[in-house]
Amino acid sequence: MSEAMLPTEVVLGAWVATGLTLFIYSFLYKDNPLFKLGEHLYVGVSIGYSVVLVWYTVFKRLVWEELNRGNYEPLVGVVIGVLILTQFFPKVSWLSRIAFAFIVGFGSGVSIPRAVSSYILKQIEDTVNPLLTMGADGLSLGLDLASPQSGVNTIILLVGVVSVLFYFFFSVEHTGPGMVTARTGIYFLMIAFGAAFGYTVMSRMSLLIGRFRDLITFSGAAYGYATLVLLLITVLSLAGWELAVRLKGGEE
Amino acid sequence: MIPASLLLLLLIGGPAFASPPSPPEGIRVLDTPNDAGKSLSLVWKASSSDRKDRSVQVWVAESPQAAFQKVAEFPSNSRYVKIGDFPWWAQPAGKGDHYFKLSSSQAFPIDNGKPYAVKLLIRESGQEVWSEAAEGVAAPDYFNSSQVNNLVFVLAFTGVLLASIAAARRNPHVYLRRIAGLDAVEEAIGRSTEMGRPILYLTGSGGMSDVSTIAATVILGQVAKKVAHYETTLKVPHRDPIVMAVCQEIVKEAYVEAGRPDAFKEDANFFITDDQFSYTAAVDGIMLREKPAANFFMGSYFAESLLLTETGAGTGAIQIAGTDSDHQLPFFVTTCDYTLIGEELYAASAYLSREPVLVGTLRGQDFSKAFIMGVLVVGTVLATTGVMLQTDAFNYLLDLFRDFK
Amino acid sequence: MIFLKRQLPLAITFVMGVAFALQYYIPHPVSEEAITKVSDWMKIISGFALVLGIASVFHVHAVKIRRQAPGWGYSGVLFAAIVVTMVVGFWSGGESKVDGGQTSFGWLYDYTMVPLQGTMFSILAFFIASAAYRAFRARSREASVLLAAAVVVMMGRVPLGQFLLPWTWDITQWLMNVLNSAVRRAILIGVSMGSVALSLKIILGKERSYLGGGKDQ
Amino acid sequence: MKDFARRMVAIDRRLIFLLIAGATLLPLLNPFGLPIKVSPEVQAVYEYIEDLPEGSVFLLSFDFDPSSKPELEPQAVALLRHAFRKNLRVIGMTHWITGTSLADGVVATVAAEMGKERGKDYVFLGWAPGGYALIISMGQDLYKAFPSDYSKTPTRGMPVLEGVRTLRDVNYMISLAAGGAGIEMWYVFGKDKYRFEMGGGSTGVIAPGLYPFLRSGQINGLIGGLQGAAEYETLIGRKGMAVAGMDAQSATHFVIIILVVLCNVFYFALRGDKGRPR
Repeated sequence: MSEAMLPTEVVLGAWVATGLTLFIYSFLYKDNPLFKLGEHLYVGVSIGYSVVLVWYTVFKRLVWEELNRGNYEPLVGVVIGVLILTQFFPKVSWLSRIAFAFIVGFGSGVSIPRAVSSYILKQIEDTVNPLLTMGADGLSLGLDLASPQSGVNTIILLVGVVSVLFYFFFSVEHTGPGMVTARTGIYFLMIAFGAAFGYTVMSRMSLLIGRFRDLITFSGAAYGYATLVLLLITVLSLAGWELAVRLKGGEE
Repeated sequence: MIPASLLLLLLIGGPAFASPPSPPEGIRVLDTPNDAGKSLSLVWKASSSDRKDRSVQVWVAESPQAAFQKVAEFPSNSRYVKIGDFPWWAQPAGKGDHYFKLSSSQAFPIDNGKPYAVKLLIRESGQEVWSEAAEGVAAPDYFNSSQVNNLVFVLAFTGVLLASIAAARRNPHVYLRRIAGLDAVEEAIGRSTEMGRPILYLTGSGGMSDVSTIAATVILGQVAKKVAHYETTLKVPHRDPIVMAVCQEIVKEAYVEAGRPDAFKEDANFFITDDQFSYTAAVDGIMLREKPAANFFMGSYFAESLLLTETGAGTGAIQIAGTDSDHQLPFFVTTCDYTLIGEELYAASAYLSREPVLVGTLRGQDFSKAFIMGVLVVGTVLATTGVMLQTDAFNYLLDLFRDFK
Repeated sequence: MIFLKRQLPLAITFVMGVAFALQYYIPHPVSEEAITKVSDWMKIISGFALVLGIASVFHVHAVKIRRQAPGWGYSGVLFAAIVVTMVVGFWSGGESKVDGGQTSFGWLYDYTMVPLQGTMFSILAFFIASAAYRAFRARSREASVLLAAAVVVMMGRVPLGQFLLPWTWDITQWLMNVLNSAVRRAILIGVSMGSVALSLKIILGKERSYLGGGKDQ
Repeated sequence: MKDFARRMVAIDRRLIFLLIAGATLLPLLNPFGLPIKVSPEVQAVYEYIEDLPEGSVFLLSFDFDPSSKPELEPQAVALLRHAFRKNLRVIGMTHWITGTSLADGVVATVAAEMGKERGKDYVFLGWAPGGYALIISMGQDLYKAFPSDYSKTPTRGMPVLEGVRTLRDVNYMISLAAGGAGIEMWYVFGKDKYRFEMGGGSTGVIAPGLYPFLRSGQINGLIGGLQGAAEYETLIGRKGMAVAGMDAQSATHFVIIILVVLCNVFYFALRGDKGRPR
């Protein structure tokens, strides 16, 4: 770590960031005021940030500047947008329905053919594949598990897709051959959930690693040992809060 | 007409080698089908002498008399039409022909409604030969015929859906299979009664516009009815005031239907807070203090799911979950005794409520699912048979379920 | 009035829905232009929709403060955070950087929002660990399969696992590309049919919950 | 045995919190540097960029916010380093409003490190509302969708955008996604219609759901989570944040696996003791 002096705002920023990080982590001890403070700050700053960006990007760039350029088309969007806001005025709130009708109608219409194309037909297309391939030495069934496109994997994929679809099929009882298919489906589902589970663990651990890396950086001398000092302060405040709660005889 | 300079070039470069390459045959210039215009399609016959080191250049001009301009070059054994490129009902060229799409570019803009002339130049080891010139006009189209299968699918699905909703209106008690998790509901309530402990029911983090929240409130109604019957305590902590108001009505109605309006308590539904982790901490507190014998988690969940079910598992409660939040499903499956997975949650609400639109939609989707399962199995068999018999005949059927642009 | 309040929205939904579903099949420039125009309006409308969301958060917390409901102080903190961020944002002209230098808006973003958002979800790492120890039980055959697959994937996706048991890498690859793909594809088809069905019902007026449960329905 | 198991199950969970904190912290302070194996999904993205000719247009959409920064920032950095090294023209943007400054910072930092110039070698367009509607308008006219870039410079006439009018002129596009408004949306409303080649990078949480699209060729490659980023860093031969984090990742995974095993050992030891009959 370089011992060069860092600009004041960077050091200050490191202290604020570290403090907020530790506030949130204090939830690990239990739900407490420091955590709630951090949580509400988080929501507040996000909202404030979005407001500023929406102002400059939407109202200034897409509306105001276009109007100044003599292009009045954005006014249609503005009018419908204003209709949405009538929600706040009970007398005319029904006007917002016209706006929702516009948005929802457009969204539904646009999505139908596209969902059929990308999520249904395309997926069927890629599942329906010949199991055998014609090579130089005649017909063969690819037995290579490592190649996702091999014949044996095509069969497994087909069995998986059909059995899981069948599991979510509610018009027949799961008995006889139906039961076998549904059981197959549920095991396929469980394996996929297991994979999702593993990936989610991976993801959460990565986030933790990212935060710890920052905390380690900010514990250096260049940042005035921010992490260490603030950790102490956080622990002491939690202890103080705990004491105060007990003295008051209140229960958490 | 070949420009003079090129002719000169040909004369100088040409005679040093033996037999010159043969010119491409059957060249046609078409308006590119199913597009927004400003593009032409070139089709020409494949030749047995196509190979990698023989190249094809595409030259184009505003008329056969104008100066031609080179716009593309590629090896002569590429750009074949393959199965799957075009559906059989909208094929600009036969299988094995060459196909090249010439789009408007800055180098050579193409306008709609104007004729353009195209020629091909074949080159191999310094020898060159020109094809005949062909003409074509670009135009925009009003219907993309290669997507007609998509449209048919949408229309057929609409028909099935409407028909099954209408059928469900006439008879909402059509057959739907039992759902395993629902059988456990009775068991859980019975056990709570035996142990004299309350039942905790959560409706998830969604608002009233969320399909899964609606399903959760429908199931709550059924649970409340049984609770009223057994005289157990029900606790429903909320994150959304509107959902709370709706649930209050539902629970009250359930008690009336069960013939126990006197046993209904206003405070069964109560609001905690709208923020995620504080709500979770509060519900965890309830679990630890009151030790409910059964916990229900229905509706949509985010990261809080794990915190809730882990605490519940610790208190030894029977836990039944139902959610369509697929990212949380793995956690529910491992920490709960029964889990309604995804669509099972909707099915459960249709099963219990017998609401015609819900039942009809479920049936309609089932019909379509059965159809798709059939297509997958039959399609695979046909595709395999096609390979065995070395025939493309089955593509007339298989193309119907491919996604074309 | 009934027409304006009920029929008109349904009619608009129907017309918009049918028109833009058909638009997909029409490659003509006129249809392209239509969808682009409406998309441009949608961009502006989404801006207003964001305002709606923000305003409802405002409303909830304003009520809390007015009634001095428990924890209303935190709502005050939230308000203060919104106001401070907005003031700083407008003062910096909405820019986080000017000529390579950070503005105070950029500072606020880098040192409050980034750590807060980042930390919020990283606490789940701890809860996963605790749940792993206390709740992830093989209580049924299905759960055992799930846990076994999870353990293999957790091994196969990190260098230590690949180093100790190299086969976990191959199994993970196969599991993700074949078994997982199959299930995800089936779910995708099922869920898409559900969403197409919902869209169709909305367009045909069989599903009206998006219009809100207003009093005059 | 049962007594021991009962006591072990009842330990304070904060001890486990400390354990996981330790497993993260120690390898970060003392890395042991295990080799990283590259999966074909990541290799595919790398090779596609590697084969692009100089000056090709590369669109990178930062569809995430700071809550996924530790996973997706290393991916973005590695991809940008590769793209700049190949002298591609880079266009950055985001669909996630709260991720805008973060994305801008990443692009600017990597560009400065590689000696690239804003407006000439790369541009960051910033955020615009609309989600899928934004993609549709970009497909028709990029300059109307983004009249100016994030630093308020007009986009029209920018050297980096020369010859780029719509999404059709993009050679390769990657969406780094943390949720729904990402890879799938880009495919359905962008690639499907405007025919550019597309790859994906995602958080671990959503990666498994993207495999069907990978199989069917709807995306040509997939970088999943921090591990994916580490693989990419290995491919471009510049180890960075992701590779440095992989030891901690390994350690935490092993702690979780051991905890799951212990949990089940105790569960089976105690079964039928006080648990419900099943």
